[in-house]
Amino acid sequence: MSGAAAAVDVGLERRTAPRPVEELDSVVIRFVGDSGDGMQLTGNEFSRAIAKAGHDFATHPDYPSEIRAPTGTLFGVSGYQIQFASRQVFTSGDAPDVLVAMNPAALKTNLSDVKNGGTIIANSGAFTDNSLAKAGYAANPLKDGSLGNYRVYEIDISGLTALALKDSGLSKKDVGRCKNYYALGLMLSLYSRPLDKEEGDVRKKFAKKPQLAEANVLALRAGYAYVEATEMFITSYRVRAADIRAGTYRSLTGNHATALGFVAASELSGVPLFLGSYPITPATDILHELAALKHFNVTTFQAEDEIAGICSAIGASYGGVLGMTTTSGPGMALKTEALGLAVMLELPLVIVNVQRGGPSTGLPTKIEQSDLLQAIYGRNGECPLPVIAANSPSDCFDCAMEAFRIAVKYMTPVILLTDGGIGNAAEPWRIPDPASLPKLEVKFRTDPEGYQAYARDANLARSWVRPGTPGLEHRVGGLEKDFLTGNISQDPLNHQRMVDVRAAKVAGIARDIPPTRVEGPAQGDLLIVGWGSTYGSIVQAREQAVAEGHAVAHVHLRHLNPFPSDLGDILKRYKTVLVPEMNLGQLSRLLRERYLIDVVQLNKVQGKPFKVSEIYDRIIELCNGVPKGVSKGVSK
Amino acid sequence: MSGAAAAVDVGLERRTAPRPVEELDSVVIRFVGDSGDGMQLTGNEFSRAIAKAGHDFATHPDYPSEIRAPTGTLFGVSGYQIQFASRQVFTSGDAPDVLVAMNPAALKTNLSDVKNGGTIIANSGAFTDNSLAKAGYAANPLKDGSLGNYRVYEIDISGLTALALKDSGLSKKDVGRCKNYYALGLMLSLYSRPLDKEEGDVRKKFAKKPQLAEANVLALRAGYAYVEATEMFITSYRVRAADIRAGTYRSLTGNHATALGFVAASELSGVPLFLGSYPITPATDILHELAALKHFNVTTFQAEDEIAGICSAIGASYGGVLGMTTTSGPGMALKTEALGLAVMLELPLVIVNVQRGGPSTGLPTKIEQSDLLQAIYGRNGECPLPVIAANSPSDCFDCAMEAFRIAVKYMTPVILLTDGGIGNAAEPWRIPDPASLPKLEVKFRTDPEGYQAYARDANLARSWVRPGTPGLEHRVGGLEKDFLTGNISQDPLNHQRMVDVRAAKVAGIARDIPPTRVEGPAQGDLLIVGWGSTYGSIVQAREQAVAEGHAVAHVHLRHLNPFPSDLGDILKRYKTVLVPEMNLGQLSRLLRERYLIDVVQLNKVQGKPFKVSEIYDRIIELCNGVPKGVSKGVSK
Amino acid sequence: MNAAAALTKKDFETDQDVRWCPGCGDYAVLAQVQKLMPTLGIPRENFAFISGIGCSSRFPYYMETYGMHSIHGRAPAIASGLKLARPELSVWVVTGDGDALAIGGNHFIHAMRRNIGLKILLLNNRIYGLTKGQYSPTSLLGMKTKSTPQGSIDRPFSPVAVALGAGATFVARTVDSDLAHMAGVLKRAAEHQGTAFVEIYQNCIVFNDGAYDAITDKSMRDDTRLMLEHGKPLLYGKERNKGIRLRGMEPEAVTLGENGVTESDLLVHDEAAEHGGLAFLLSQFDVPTLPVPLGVFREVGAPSYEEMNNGLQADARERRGQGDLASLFNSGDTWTIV
Amino acid sequence: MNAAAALTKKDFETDQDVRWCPGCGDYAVLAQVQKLMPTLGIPRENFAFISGIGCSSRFPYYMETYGMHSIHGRAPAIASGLKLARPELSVWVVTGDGDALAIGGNHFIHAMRRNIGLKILLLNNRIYGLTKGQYSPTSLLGMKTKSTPQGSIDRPFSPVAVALGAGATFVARTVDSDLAHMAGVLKRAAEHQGTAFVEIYQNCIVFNDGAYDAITDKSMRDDTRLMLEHGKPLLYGKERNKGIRLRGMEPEAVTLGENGVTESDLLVHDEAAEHGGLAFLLSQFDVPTLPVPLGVFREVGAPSYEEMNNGLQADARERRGQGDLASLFNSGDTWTIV
Ligand SMILES: Cc1ncc(C[n+]2csc(CCOP(=O)(O)OP(=O)(O)O)c2C)c(N)n1
Ligand SMILES: Cc1ncc(C[n+]2csc(CCOP(=O)(O)OP(=O)(O)O)c2C)c(N)n1
Ligand code: SF4
Ligand code: SF4
Ligand SMILES: [Mg+2]
Ligand SMILES: [Mg+2]
Repeated sequence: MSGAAAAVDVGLERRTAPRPVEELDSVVIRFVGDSGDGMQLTGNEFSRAIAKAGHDFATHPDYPSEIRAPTGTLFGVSGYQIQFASRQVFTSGDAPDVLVAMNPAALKTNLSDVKNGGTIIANSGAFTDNSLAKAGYAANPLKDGSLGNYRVYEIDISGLTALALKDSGLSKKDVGRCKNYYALGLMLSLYSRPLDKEEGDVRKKFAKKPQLAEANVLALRAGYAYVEATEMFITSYRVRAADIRAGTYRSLTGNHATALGFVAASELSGVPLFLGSYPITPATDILHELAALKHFNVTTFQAEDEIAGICSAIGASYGGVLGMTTTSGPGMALKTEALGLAVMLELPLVIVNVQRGGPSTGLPTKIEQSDLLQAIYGRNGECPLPVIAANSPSDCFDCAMEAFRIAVKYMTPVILLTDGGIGNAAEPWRIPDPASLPKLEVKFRTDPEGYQAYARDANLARSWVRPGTPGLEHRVGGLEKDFLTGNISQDPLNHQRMVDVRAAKVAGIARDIPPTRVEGPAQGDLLIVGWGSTYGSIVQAREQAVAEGHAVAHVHLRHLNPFPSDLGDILKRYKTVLVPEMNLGQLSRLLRERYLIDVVQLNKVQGKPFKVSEIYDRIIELCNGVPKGVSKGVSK
Repeated sequence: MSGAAAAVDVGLERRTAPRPVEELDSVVIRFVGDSGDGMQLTGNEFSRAIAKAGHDFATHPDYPSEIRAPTGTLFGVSGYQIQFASRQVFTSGDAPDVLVAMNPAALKTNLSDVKNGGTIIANSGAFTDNSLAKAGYAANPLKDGSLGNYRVYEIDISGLTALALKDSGLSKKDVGRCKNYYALGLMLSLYSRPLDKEEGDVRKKFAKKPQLAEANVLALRAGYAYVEATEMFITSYRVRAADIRAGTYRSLTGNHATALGFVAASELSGVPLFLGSYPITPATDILHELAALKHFNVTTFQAEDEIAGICSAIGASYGGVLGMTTTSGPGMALKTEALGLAVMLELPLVIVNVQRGGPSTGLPTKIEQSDLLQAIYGRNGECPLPVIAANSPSDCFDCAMEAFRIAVKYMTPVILLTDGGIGNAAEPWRIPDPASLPKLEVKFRTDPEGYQAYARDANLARSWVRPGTPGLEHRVGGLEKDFLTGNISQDPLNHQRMVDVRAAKVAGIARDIPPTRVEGPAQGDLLIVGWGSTYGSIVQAREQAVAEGHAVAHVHLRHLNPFPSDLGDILKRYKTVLVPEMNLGQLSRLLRERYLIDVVQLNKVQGKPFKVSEIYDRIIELCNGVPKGVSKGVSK
Repeated sequence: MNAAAALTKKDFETDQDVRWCPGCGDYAVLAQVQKLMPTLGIPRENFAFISGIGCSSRFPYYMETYGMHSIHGRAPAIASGLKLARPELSVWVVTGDGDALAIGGNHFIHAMRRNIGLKILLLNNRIYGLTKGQYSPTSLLGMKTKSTPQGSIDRPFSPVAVALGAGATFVARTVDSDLAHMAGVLKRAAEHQGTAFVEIYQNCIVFNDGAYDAITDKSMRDDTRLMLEHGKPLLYGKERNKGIRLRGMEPEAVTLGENGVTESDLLVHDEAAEHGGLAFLLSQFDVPTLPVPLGVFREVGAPSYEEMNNGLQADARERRGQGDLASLFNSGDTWTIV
Repeated sequence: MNAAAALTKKDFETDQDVRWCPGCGDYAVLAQVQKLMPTLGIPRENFAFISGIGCSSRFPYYMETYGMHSIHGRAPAIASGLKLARPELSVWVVTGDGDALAIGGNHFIHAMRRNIGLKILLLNNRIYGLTKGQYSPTSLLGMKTKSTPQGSIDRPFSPVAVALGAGATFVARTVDSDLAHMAGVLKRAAEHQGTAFVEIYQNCIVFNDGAYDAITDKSMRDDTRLMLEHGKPLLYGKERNKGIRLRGMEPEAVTLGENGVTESDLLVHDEAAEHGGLAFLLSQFDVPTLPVPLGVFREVGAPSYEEMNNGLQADARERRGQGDLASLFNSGDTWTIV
């Protein structure tokens, strides 16, 4: 069905003949509508259903920074994209195969992303003159032939939902709110998912509002039935279950995973967790998650600002608990003075920066990874500290534990970088057996004999003492301190020694980093080096290139300061090093400086993740010998 | 006279035979005593006298962070070093030829710095059992032969001052306070400076306390006469006047020069100056200086904290005046969020960081240059801004003007780095004719026709509009903004474009930097690259090496971001590049990263400036072929 | 645009879409401020609106004046610099309860103590709106929010009390739903010399709907709010038969006619009381025990910061003459080499 | 060291040289605090002293307890984290007028409102000592300092008023030169549940010598200071014949016996007054018109923050059982792949 489909307005008569089911390898679906249309909910519910079907999937929510923008406006459009497949999935997909557009503004702002020849399911009931005007459409795109390149299904979702709920007794407004469940039903049916589980979930979710629960179930069923009943869709689709490692799974966003990782660190070490934080998008969910876990040894403190957030965590760490703070870019800037104190105090502390679009307030709800150099260099004085980064939602869990492992072993603040993409996106998480998690040993010093506050162990870490321990009373502070006693010292050579030892301690962590995993050939023409949330796009781009016979390797760095000790050698084994980053080349700078090698940059700073194709294209160019000196960005 | 001199207690009988006068090329004198002994005053007065004699000189005050430490303690010692010479002087000297020690603690903490065979003038009256004990001396070093390597003059400065003032009617405490003038008189006489000018100055300084004025004049005369009257000093010394460029001079510290530079920028542009600042050592003097200049178009605002300091300056800049803020390391950390805003707003703004010893509170009164990478990278997001650094006290004047020139021409915040060494040290400043200063043109837009808040000129600068201008009402902010209108924009490609244009604007300043001055051969074996206050030591070390026949070149960078466009070429013309820095190698990192060349680091982080010899030694090692890969620090 | 007299509300509206949730209390405040502007006799180009970050802080985008949407909490500091640099401008700060009293608390109290000529409008919805519903420093004890799933344990600030404690010279409170009252209070604020602080109770329909129902609901508000009028006794109630009496230093709600209470027993409002004790007492009033005061708590005269700063500059010039670079350079000890 | 009973002042002295100027008021405070510690029945290892930056903030180095000399202005925030993490510790904050009220103003007011169990001693010398003499937020109008060569134009805070405005539950003031009074006030602070704030007038002999002469000079201090005693009338003067009377809501200094004034006309001090109006009035008193109050302005009971936080955790455990990782991991929607 090409071109605009004829308007259809069918009831719910049941069709008898079974429809053919087409098997697909993977599908990318994007739900878009007004912020008030419940697209995030629809997307979430859909992915849960997909997950239970044994698919791998990855999602990308994209919402405006306005809380609830006026209906129908272009800036008020909220979206949720999911890719699911019969194989491993690493990104939410470059271009949607299917766009579910709940109104004209949503269609307008998202159309250009849709795959050529892709499918558009449009809520035709919302394409009124008024809303077309708000979206800046001179003519109805469903009618004017402008969608010729797509398969368009017009369904009056608003109207059909109202029809289904006409006896529900709900107000018009409430009925309007049910249309996202109609859309969900539609898609579940189209992708051959059963309805019964979902109905149960709806009833659970709206347990306190049974009338609404029933209405949503009705809408869901109506949408589901619509596909079965009408002739609009010639086929349904089925994506085979992925070949996924056995285990129990749940769907987890990166922020949720980060929170769980910290709780795990606390439980495994037996040391309570303290979060001091000030809300900021897109980091706040970590605070929300932890605030709800007070039955663990967890204290959350919503501080008056970011400075108090980190300072309270420093106080807690001095008190002998796992102190941590969470924030994003501008908040990170405010914490840099206190970070310096933490480096001087040599106390364990974890700082999570869920990066967002910068500079300044920038694009708070958009994705970027441009705080790397700030993490490494953004403090006064020689002030080194370890920096690690997570590469996917579920990797956040592991990185949170790794951050505390380093923090307590080396008595140092550790910065963990994630980003808004990872933080809000969900993917299946294979639930680990707590007993299988790495041990996290914490030893507090209690022996007064020979205690010197700044005496160090083999890792150059000083000892951790809990106030309340008799005989170990001592003072710490931000002034330079004596190498052993920790008393204030202005001695020139002592200062040199302390500056050197703080640097050596952090550099020494490299000994503790496992050998770098190289995907692909151990040497050759092209190595891609990435960090953070570009992981999925790079993996898929490399796989495509490899499938086409190119020899391409990939290293994805978790440890950004210090770098793994084998990194320099690895880099030298390839003729070309390609570094894709969602910034202007921050990792590139570090690699150039540390290893004196040139790298090919691929930079994108658009508030959006890399498309697989953008990286793939660059790989192919490099494999085909386009001069590597031409560092460039994408889609300018 | 070697070994401890016999104790002398002579009156003031006048000797008749004239004493021989020895001519010297240069002398380094260090005055040391209790914080309360007035050593800074003595040093200052001495340097004024020296200056008027037509010498070139450089000073280095070094005082404890305590306000007034208990008398006699080691940590309470305050010092002031001056080098003056018959040729150009660039540093306060490596090792004192003469140490004037007012008490045992001062001797103890400074002795190791004195040149082998140097002179020690000790206030023997202060070497009491009590004060020896406080300084941790088991025996009196003046008596136990431990000073065998020095020429020691014991003079009971305390006692002789008391003697001279016995009829003054002053309290014992006040008499005690006059002994620094006795010491001053002594040194003026020894170095053949006339007394009359100094007497006038004392009377002016103490105009409000005439009794004290007369007492200080008496003490001064007594000290002066002591040298003339006794046989203790066999010779007096004279340093020939330096061959200095004709002109009128004054002695100026770097902080004072910075303040004058900003006032000059304001007067030359006709735009008022606004300083929003929060006190912090060693930057506060800039605030003090400007606060006293309200008869210019100067407003100073002592804000509640560093954040309010920079924010008030941003507000003032938006208001169409030259907004600026001054601070040091920890305060800089606090300003980084607002710096991001200033980058987004594209308003002129100057931020002075008078660097001090870090990290954290570190060594507040000590010298270091470890905030360079923070200046360049220490903000969230891609947030580029120009960074320049001054290399001497009087260079601060020029750099202050340069900072505002860039700020208004490119509509950007500019960071000016100086340090505590430069800030507090004095040197002669050749007073310029205001008419000879570079013009500073500022144009405010007043024409509403076609105004777009973010439209750019050839330098990629947007226009500056003063609120109050009819028809140009507009809003600015920290969210990403449309390329032309400045309205909020979440458009992906617009964000990329804005990130790129902000980077291009700052990079483009390189076109505006004069060709780099290379001292020495234009190519060859060794190039020294420095920045900031290491200037003097590098110049003198190079001169020494050159005098010995080595071919060594020197580039001193004022512009650190962007680098001068010819720098890459220059670096490639030398086999070895040596980078001395008072940090762990921050400029080195930048050079490696930008130009992919290896450099030899020479790092010192001891709260003290480089000695000329430390740099000289490294030069000679490199000239003699010690492997350059061995980057190393000094005196570990 | 120059003729202030000819201006209308429309002249203060921008071409930007207003991006608050439908039904948000911020709309009413915007409309009142836009209405007020043309009545002040100030040319449009002499207004500047400075805000921080928050839903409420989007305000400047909608005012066709000079303006800045700055960073979270810092608006008073930025506005102070602007006002000092350009005292002739009319500088307004629009802020939220989080922006002003969480991250921005320090600049807020310092603006109050300095008495700098800023008009500060705090849109207090007792919640962080923009970050989607965490509790704020004005959220009530026990309030369940995303970051306090078991209820808040933070005692809330009274913004009026904080301002008074910091030495504010003008402090008032109004509510988004009472347009006439808001108009009056805003006008008074505009006319004050020095810092004028206005707390505006503002309903956040999404995250804290109904926070002010007790004093805005028509059926009860007469019994729950106390409209302050200078020189008038503290009277309230549908029948205007309730009032506030002092017992020692403690306030007490009484009913006229009961136990012999008459109007003369009631406290009389005095905005100008030098020591501000009454204003402070009023700042502690809250339902259910006492009615919520609306109106001007305090207005006292004091020289403004910018006026005093001008004075310093004038003084300096009088004593030393307008600064001259050559003589500045040549001051102090100089010597000449020939 | 464990037996708290056996401790003496000496046990709280460190081996570090005390680095204040000879004659600095800080010494007296240090001595009093070291004397107080052994009397509190708390093991030495359970004390922690947290400070910011400033002369006064060197305090922890001289206390043989746990301690931290942190960064400028942030001590209340750090101490709050410590107290929340370890409620059983006795956590003291030592700060200066710049540290607490300039850069640290925000943390200061938030500590007050939260009523967290910190003892905050503010050594107010009305100057920045450590940075060598700039004016502070408590410096008097017109004061000439290095940064205000023509005299300050900033109206000073009353720290007591700021604390009250922020909702403090314990607020007191004492002076370095009156050791007995200081001892009493510090003891009261130590015993208070929740945030206890003590302003200590402290003489900086170098940069602001004599700032408190009016109330410390023996020849006049009885006429210039008002010693607060709960439940007692506000009486002062060498002959104890002066007092404070209320006129409307304004305080007035009166002499007993003149114009028929008797003791019963005087205001009676009430630390526990619920609405704090009296405490606020007192915070506005200053020479020469009114005497300077010393003592406890306000002490009211309220649950401490750490207590309430403990309550949340206990509640959560009661409802959900002690947290268990396996069930946490497996909560929500899960599915199993075999
Ligand atoms: C430095 C910094 N920290 C945190 C944030 C996130 N943030 C933005 S607005 C806000 C609070 C908004 O609350 P309020 O001031 O009450 O305004 P409202 O949205 O309720 O009008 C927060 C925490 C930020 N933008 N910048
Ligand atoms: C972030 C930061 N800003 C500024 C300073 C400099 N500084 C140190 S102490 C101080 C003020 C001290 O005044 P106060 O708190 O009154 O203490 P006092 O020295 O008078 O006891 C300042 C401005 C600093 N150390 N850190
Ligand atoms: S979230 Fe609340 S405060 Fe923000 S715009 Fe919506 S209703 Fe208004
Ligand atoms: S400067 Fe003042 S406050 Fe600081 S130690 Fe000296 S006397 Fe005390
Ligand atoms: Mg709010
Ligand atoms: Mg002070």
